[in-house]
Amino acid sequence: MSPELAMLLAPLIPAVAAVGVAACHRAPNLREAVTLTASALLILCVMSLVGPVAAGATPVVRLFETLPGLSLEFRIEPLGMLFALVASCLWLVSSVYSIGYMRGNDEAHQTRFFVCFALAIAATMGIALAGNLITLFLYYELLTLVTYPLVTHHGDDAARRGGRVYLGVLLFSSILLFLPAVIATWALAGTLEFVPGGILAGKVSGTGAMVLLALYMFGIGKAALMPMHRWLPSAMVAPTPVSALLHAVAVVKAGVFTVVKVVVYVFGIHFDAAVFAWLPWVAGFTIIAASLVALRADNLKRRLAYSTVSQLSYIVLAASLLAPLSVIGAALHIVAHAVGKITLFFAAGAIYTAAHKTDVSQLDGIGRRMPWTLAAFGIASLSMIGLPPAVGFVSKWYMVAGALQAHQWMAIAVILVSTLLNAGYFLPIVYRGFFVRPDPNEAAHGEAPWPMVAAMVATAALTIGLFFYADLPLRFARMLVGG
Amino acid sequence: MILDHLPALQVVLPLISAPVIVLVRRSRFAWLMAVAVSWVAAAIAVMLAIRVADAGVISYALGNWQPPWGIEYRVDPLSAFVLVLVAGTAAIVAPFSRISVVAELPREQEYLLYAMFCLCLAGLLGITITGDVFNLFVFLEISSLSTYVMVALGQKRQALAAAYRYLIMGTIAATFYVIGIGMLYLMTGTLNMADLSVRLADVTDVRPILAAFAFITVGIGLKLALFPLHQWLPNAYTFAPSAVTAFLGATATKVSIYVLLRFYFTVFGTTLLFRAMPTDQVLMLLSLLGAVTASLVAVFQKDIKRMFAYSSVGQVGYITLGISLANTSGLTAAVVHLLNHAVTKGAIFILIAGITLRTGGASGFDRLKGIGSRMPFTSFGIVIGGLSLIGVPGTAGFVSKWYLVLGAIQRGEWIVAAVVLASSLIAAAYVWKFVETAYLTKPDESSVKAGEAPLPMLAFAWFMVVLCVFLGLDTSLSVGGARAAADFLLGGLR
Amino acid sequence: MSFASHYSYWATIVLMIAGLYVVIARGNLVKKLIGLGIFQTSVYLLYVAPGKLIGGTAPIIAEGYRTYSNPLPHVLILTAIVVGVATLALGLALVVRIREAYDTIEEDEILRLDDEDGS
Amino acid sequence: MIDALVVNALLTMMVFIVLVMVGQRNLFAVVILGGIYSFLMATALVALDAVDVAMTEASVGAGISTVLLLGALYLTRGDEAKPMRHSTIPLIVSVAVGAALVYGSLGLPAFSDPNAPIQTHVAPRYLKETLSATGVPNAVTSVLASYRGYDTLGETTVVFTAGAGVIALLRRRRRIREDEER
Amino acid sequence: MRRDIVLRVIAKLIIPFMLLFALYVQFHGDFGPGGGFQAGVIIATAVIFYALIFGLPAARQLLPEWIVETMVASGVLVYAGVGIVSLLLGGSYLDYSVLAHDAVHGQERGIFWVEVGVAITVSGVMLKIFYMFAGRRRDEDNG
Repeated sequence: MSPELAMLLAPLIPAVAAVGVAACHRAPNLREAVTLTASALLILCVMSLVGPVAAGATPVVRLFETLPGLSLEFRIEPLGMLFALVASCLWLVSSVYSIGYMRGNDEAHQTRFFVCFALAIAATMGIALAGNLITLFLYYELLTLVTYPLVTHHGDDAARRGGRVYLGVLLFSSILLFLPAVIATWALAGTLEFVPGGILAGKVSGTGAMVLLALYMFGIGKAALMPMHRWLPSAMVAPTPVSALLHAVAVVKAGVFTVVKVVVYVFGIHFDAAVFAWLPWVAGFTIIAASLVALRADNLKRRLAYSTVSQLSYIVLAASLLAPLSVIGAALHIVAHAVGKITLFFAAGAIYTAAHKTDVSQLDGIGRRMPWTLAAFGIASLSMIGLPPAVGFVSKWYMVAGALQAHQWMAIAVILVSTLLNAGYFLPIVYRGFFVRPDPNEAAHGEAPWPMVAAMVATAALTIGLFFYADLPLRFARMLVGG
Repeated sequence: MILDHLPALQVVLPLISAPVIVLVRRSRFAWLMAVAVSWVAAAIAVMLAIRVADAGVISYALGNWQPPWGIEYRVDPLSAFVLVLVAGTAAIVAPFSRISVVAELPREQEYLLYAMFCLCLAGLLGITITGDVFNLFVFLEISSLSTYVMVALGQKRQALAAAYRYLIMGTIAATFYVIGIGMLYLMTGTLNMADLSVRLADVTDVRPILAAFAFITVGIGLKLALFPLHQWLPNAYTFAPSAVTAFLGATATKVSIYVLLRFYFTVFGTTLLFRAMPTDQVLMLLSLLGAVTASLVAVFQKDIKRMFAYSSVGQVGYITLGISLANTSGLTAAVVHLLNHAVTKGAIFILIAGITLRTGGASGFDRLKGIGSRMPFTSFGIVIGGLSLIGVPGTAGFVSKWYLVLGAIQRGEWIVAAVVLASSLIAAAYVWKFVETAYLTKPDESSVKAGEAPLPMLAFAWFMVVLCVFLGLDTSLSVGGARAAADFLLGGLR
Repeated sequence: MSFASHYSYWATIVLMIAGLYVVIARGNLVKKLIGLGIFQTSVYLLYVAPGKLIGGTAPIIAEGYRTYSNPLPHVLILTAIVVGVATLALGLALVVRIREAYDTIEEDEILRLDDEDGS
Repeated sequence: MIDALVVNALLTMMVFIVLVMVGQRNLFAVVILGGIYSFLMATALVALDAVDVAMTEASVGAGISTVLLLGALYLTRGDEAKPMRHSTIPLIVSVAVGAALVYGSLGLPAFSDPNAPIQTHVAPRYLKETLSATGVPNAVTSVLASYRGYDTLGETTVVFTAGAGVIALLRRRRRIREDEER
Repeated sequence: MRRDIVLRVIAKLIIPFMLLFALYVQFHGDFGPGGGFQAGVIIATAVIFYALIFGLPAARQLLPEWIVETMVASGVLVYAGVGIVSLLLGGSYLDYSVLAHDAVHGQERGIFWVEVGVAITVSGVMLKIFYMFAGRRRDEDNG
């Protein structure tokens, strides 16, 4: 398979799968088979790209001219490769998990769920492979829209409210801030291609550049830089697999991916550092503030949501330092956080399915009944905190190294403090689950359905595995900064 | 040989078909005639557009009297663009119209509605193609009178009041226009647009010209529903028969905007107006006010037809905003949005026609609860159309908004760019009102029970929905045509 | 320019304003149409009066005359008159129907009834 | 000069009649006044050499329009107009329109100026060649039917539109059924 | 009013003259004031006059609705048809010069026919509108 064909197929496979799923709405087993087959195919398809990209190729596919001089275009480069790999692998895992979850909880509208899930993956692939900013923006907005039905899946008042905030914040930021930034970039640079070294270099400077940067950073609302983070906790009304999708695979990763893309390919890492000087402070503030909120949240999903907000800002922080090592750290953290956070959500969903519990304070002794679940949760927590032997350690290591390289003492302080805070809100859950005695009056229950446990174990294993075999992601991350 | 007479046939064929329909007085024949004529007109329009693209401006002297003594038909890139738009919309609306006309009108009135439809089409095409300012007035009246009748044929009694109001406003508008061209005529002695633009440059006393400009702007502004002259529009669109709303929503205001463009850039020339008067600032302000307030009002409507009618007023604001920017990007945005909005609104109003067919004429939101599962294709089509109104990338509306914002940024009008984008968020608010009603509200006993709209209707509507997405992805034709028209208009200044 | 040379314009303008005022200010639907008629009719003068030449005759070519008034405004205004009566006929037909549907031809009353219908 | 005086006198009378019409509340009286206004207009048009227009205005304005209005009054039984609504905004609008008109009129050519553009451009050719090119001595007829014949086609279509529109609006369903059965 | 014998006699005397006058206006329009539009209005007025004196049913018998409605449409067709004929004879739309061997003669012929078209439509429409308005109250009263 030629790389060009693979790039065309990557967004197409999930889209076709969505049609297939819709067609099979009367036969649930067949429907699930379609999803699983498509996700397996997608992994093969993305894998076939690894070789050429690792060899330094950047194949291009140009579809049609959307605006004069601006085509809908796919072009794969190391960062996109990394993102596509993560998203495609996690689609398979989360599909398995979702099947267990949706059936275990007797959810309604399952077909619609899987259709939108597949479409979200299609949009994510589009983002990962986008060859220019306009293509990226198109898929970015598409992702917002196709995930809306997932967020409002339950269709009740709470879902409607959550959906409004979700859509409101994401549309507000992207239309009012991100889009003018894109148009201004086009007006300034005359191109929107992703060029190593950036397209804005020498085109804009000083206050103008700072405003443009701010438009991008706050406009990419999916990266959840405060105050654009409000959609994330609101989206928690969705079923847990959706939260996993939003937080680990598609939406937030699309956000930080776009941030890194913009920093590396639009501004360029050799851009005037003074323009970026304010950004670490905002990101640092977000990290600390979100961690503090997480610390106080009793609802498990809410705690995870704020943890996500804080983790995303690590990536923004690292990217904003413009140091090669920290950018590598940012790229790695996309992967690390993805596998870690999806495990955490899987665990939260498993607990809800098996024990119908949603709050941290209810989790006394849960580890005795659901050892696999809580073990996976523990491993993922380590990754979030940044301790070995989990992959989170690797990415944090690079970030700190980058901060040292750039003499950003504030960034180092933020990372250290937040590590403590992370430990502060994750470890008590693990402790409570394994070591506090459960309430004896509770109904007995075991693990969640096997597909869920299997998916969770797989991602937990990946979290550890990537610590020991970090070569591949590291290779791509290094290529990103021309190393 | 016949190809040389295409400009005349473009208008005359629909014009002749109306009396033929009245002679025959059979509703099925009338419908077939309307369909045939609109398809032929669309084919002629496309042929004309191709010829203009190949060989430049076409001038056709009616009665073989050379302009400025006789009446001239003139097809240039802009008018060709609008001709295709109008005739194309008619060709799409006419075939399915029978379904909703049969349901909404008494049998004896059906053939008259088709006659009016043909007259309206002839009028709109005549306005677009003519190169004579007084001939424009005549065809303006043909299209206006037929429109009043079509609106009045709506089912509810409010249709009558809406038609009356439209008649009063429309006649004031036309009279303003006549006053304006009267002054131009007194100062130049000619009625031919091309001749006018030449002779206006030599006029020394500009006071009558400025007054004429003001009268023409207000007159046409009334017709195109420029804020705050838009009051006739919402009721007219809401209570007209559904097929009529679909046709008018896509074409009527667009043709008026074309007239405005024609006068601003061909007849007057920006040198005279944009220097002598703060036209651009005034128009810009009104456009922005219109875009924002109309969209806000739309959010609070209880009736979906009315909501999208107000949305039309807001969208017209974008187009006039593009005109007021008076640079290539802005004009391109204006012209391309003529098409993009026509396609979008055409699709939406056809789908709403499908809904009212099933509800027996009602279009209140309380009847639409849970319609997403009852009429999935209809609802989803409206959602896609709505996304285009918001300007989501991948839809036609995005392309227009892109050029509009680009034009504003190129002029350094950052606030304008911000307001445009903010108003599209308001559009999101009213579109989402439909989404929540259709998908996130449980149906109750008042909501519609019936199933999907008839297939032909869906087919034509979805053709436009797909077109709406296509025009958002591949813009070589739409933006290409609009760009040519914009360059032509701006080139006409030098 | 003198007062006399522009008197015809200004008389015309007064007629226009009066007509327009009746259209906007009056609530009776028939009276509105009458006002509209005055407004339209006054425009005739704007076109025809300047076409007149002192000492000229109607533009019908005949022996013994050399100066003719301008025929073009006459043609235009003929069209305008026809348009005016066509509009009036339609407007009155609408008024008749409105009267049957609402049992009134006062605009305020109609607006009130529309509100009751809950449009 | 006599022409100008006649015209101006007629115009002044028309202004008076219209002002009376504005204040008058009896619709019947207004319609009759409207008829008189049209007659004065027709007379003024004769004085302005526009005989064709005058003839049309007399038959349409004073004739058809009056008949139509009376018919409509009869059908609507609308004999009494309500008191005026508060009329500041309409007044402001009308005066603003008037101001724009006056401003524009200041630059218009003077009455009966033989060098005005309308007397020197386009129109002279009609007068010069109407007989030789169309064989019709009445320049109004030749311009109407030939030079600008297309306008007149449009005009006829406008009349047709109004006719068909009135049929559409006023036709009774019941009677038409019978028509079709016949 | 219908029983007033004087009126009836006068009407019977006047109406032919009105029609004659209409024809004069129609065909003398080339040389003096007048033309299709004015002639059409006069023809309609004559019939309306007839209807006022002898009653609407009598007028409807004289000139039935379907004829009037046909007139409404056919006048426009005559006018537009002249244009089509000139197209077919190789000229521009409404170029009368091609209607006869000699251009001036063609012009005269064209002007004649379009004026006829105007007269037919105008008289038809005016009559139709009158019938519609006059017939309305009667229908309402009948039920």
